[in-house]
Amino acid sequence: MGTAVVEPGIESRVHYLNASYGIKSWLLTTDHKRIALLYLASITFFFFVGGSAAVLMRLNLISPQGALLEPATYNKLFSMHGIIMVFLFMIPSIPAVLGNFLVPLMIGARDLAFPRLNLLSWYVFVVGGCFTLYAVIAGGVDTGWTFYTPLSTTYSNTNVISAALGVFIAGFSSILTGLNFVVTIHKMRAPGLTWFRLPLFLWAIYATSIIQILGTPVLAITLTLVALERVFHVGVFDPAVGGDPILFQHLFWFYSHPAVYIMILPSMGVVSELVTAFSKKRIFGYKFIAFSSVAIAAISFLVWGHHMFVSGQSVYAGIVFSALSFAVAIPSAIKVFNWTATLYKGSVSYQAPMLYALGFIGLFTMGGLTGLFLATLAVDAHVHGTYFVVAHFHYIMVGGAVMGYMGGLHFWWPKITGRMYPDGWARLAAAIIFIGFNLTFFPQYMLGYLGMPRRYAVYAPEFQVLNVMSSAGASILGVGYLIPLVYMVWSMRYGPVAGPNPWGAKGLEWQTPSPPPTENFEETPKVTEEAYAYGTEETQVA
Amino acid sequence: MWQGFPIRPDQASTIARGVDHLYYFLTAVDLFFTALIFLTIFYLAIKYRRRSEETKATQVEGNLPLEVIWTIIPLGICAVTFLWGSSLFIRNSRPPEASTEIFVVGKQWMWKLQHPEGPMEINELHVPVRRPIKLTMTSEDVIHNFYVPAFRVQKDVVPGMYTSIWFEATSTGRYHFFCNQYCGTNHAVMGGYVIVMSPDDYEQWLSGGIRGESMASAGAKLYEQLACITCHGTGKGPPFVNLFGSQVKLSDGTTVTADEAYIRESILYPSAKIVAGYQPIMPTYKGQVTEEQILQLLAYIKSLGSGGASQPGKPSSYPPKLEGGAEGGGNQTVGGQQSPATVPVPKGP
Amino acid sequence: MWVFLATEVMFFGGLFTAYILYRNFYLSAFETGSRLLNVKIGAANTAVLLCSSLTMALGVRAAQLGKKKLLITFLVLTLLLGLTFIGVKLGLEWRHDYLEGFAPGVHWTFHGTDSRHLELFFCFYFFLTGIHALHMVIGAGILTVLIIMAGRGRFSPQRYNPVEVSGLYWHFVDIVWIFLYPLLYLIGGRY
Amino acid sequence: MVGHVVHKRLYILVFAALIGLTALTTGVAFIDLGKWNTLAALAIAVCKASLVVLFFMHLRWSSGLMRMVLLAAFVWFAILVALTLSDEFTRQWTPVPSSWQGQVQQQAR
Repeated sequence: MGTAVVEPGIESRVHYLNASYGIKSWLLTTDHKRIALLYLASITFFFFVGGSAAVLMRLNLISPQGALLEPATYNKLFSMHGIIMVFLFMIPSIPAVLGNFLVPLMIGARDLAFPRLNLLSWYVFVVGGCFTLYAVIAGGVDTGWTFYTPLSTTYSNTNVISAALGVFIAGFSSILTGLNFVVTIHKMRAPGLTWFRLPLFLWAIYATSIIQILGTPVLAITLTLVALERVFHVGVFDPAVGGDPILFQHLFWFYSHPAVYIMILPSMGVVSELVTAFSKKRIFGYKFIAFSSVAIAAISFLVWGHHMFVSGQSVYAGIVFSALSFAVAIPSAIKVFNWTATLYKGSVSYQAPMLYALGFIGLFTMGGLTGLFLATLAVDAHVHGTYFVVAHFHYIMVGGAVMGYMGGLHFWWPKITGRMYPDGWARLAAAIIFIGFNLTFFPQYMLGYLGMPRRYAVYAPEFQVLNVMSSAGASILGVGYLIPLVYMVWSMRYGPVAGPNPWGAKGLEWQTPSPPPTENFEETPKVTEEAYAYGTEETQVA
Repeated sequence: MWQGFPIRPDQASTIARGVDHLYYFLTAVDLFFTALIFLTIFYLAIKYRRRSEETKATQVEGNLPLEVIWTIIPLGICAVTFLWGSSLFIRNSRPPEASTEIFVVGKQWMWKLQHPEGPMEINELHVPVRRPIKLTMTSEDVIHNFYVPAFRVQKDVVPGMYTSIWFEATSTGRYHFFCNQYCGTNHAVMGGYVIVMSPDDYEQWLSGGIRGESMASAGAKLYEQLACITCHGTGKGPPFVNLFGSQVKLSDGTTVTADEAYIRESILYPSAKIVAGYQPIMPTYKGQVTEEQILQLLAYIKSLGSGGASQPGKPSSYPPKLEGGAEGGGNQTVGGQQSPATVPVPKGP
Repeated sequence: MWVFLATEVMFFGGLFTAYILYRNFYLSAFETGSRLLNVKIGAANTAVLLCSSLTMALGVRAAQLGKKKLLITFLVLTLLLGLTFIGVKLGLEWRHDYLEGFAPGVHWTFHGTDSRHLELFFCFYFFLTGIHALHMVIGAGILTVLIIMAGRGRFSPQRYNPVEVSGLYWHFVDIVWIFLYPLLYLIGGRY
Repeated sequence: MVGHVVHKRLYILVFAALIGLTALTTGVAFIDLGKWNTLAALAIAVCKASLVVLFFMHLRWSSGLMRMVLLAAFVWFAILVALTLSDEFTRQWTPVPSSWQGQVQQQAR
């Protein structure tokens, strides 16, 4: 395994990676697979930038007085961590990398509906990223990723405008990607691929795209208003002219709560693929999982007020939003139960992607259930804004969405590069991440109920024990994320050749060589069976 | 509670116990389902592990009754939790009628807390045990949040509007309070202690030390200093007696309730709402009065009697006849407490 | 394209939500503000924009029928009408409002009753019309490209999709104005 | 891919109707109808927008999918407005009291 063997199968054949060479062939490509790799490179960069901010923060919180940072620096770090992780890593992660790579492959198409628009959206993303990075380098932003007014409009002396502009621009990239996916899934499915034969990953991506299209513009206009208010010193959220700062929160969360589902839904799609492939079994309750994705996307727009239970929002609106928030728990529960049931009577194997998938189900269950605490008005009135919230959304976003992303990346890595990564290392990394994650964030639930507010650079001494535990976990988690970076890069060159279908999985993407040729399929495939038709016949190997 | 490794903050208010019970219930639900999912996954994953490459899965497509069951059960649990949580929240949101009102002003990065009897505190709040306290809060700059974990209460403190929370402490002691809405550089140190004292200690604390004048009398002084008296005491402007809580007829035909927000607006932006029968001649006091002074003026106006409370269920109309309300001042109540200072009621010249 | 228009609906939707909210809070100020705008220019501009929508629709029709000259004529007409609208809006109205001192934050000289809520109204006025004008400018750019492409004979009855899609965009911008006109100019009443 | 070609006269007719409605809405603004002014202005705007969408934008001849997209956009807009206003307009309400007595007072006012 350790030696570099040049297999004839991979080097002699023309595929999308060796079809042309040179920087230009990458930067001007309209091939969805290459664009996916461009995204992969950029978001990996942002992931480690955001991650290092998190490491510094956790280090600082080892001591109640703040071990190494000034409060102002700490504030900038958590703002940067939030902005980068949410807008430049999580939101583009699965849709823009795995989605870009897989949507055409899974539906048997040559490319997305608008290949040039796809490239444009990557450039837009990079420009947005640059504005954000500029804001960081030029001295940072200290408003938190939430940009609450009037702190962001009037009182902060930092680079709010360029950060807001960065998020605004990256948002447009997200809109364009979503638009591309919706049109592609509608118009370009291979003959025979009906809606109920679609892989569940595509259902999830479709639901995600709807959120991106309908939610993101509201965030865009809101941040525009914030920027204009900063420039002209008068605007619609300014209490001095009768404006309402709480209106900002409404508009912000109208996008930013559904944004959580932009992150988690595609991950759920990935998990549906993984659980079936590694238990060699059809999914349990296909239609329930498919429709629950759409239901989650729709309901996600009705619940944003649960971020505002103690913000001065009216009690009646609080009750309405609380009820609607509970409603979103149902489709999520349905998904978890169905995945678990899929294992029943299966033939389960434990390669790394499956470990990530099982990790996802466990952590998402915990994250989702603690969401009930926050939807419950009386309890939220105590834990709102504390570390309980921090723990909850990290369980969803990191324990859920990132686990799914890592699982998907490992699962399709052989398809993307044509080579296998070392499975032993990958399993080890998955285990380390799972343990490190729980050590980092479980103590934060307890901190939250004890009443430690979030975004604190220094804290009361009674919270120290749990904070030290959390910081210790974070160091394990950090190592866990570095291992894949190393072996993934290594495998790109030295990994053993994977072959078209190393997992024996179903789905159109496995019926073409790895890496796929530029045009994806020699001829347009015809679909004659349901998704996940495991057990009907032996998987055909091209 | 385990010493040194607590799982919940002190239960120091009447609200705390109820919130904790709901929390324990949710934790139990949580543990149950987490264990259920984890154990099921472990069981299935081990029982059906691939023993050899030849192992075939048995295909199961789905099961409608099962789907229905695991839709209904979470639905039921959610419904119960929702009803429990909401009813508790509604109860916890409504201060008792006889609450003592304390005014809170947040600014970057300190808390100013003003007792109706006069004393003003910074980052410290002394309250008597077993008496309902209502905090009426506003901010001078950005959004803050007043959070006392031991009491299980918090609320954002928003510039340009008044929000309120209430609590009734159940045991004496020192309890941390925090700013819980990120508010800029020194957000993390914007906190302090609520000191809950026995009624006797509290009285002693009130009478000893630096004793400022009561809010209402400070407001009365302002009323003369700022020359409010020249119009509002003479009939050129609407009088204040029995104003608070009454219905005010405006020049555009609508009516508003004279609450804190209305009075604050009328001081800062007099032309926003014009009382029927008066000219819009009042200049703005924006920039001339601080939030605390507004609160003092409010306390003064409240001390002149409240239209809503004077005749429960049958609110007095406003503006009242001038000659009728002259006796309104003096021993009126501020938020259910005897106002210690006798406030002179200004009469027209 | 329709999907993109859905995005645009939400983009303006955010602003409209804020507008509706404040209009209900500060009704009288918003009515005063609306009366300060010049309804004649507003009405005339509405007519200009509707005209341009008609020429755009006729342009799409010409493209469908493959009439190249007619297509170019209509596209140029649309562009000219669009530019007229922008010119009147920015050159005449904005300048006038600015000189009168109705530009919040930049040049604000009004000190009457309820000045600050009026300021809020004018914030909305400038934001809404400004973002609409920005869309018009983008539309004008697209039209210019279309005219050049049409001049080179790029369109035929088989291939006129860009014209149709741009037409949709142009009509959408028109629709936004159809709502802005009454909301900004008429809501206060003119009696 | 020639779509539906609409007769020129129909366009002109629609245009005439649009101009007519503009004149109408401007005219109505000069008559005092109280609350109905706003309603009339908005109703006319909706009529005009529908005309543009149906005829100029060819929605009348488009597939159901386009209609769904448009419908979705407006439903989402309605959600945004409705739920935001549900907070802002109920903020002054006091919560339901334990004794219900305050509620009576509230209504009496």
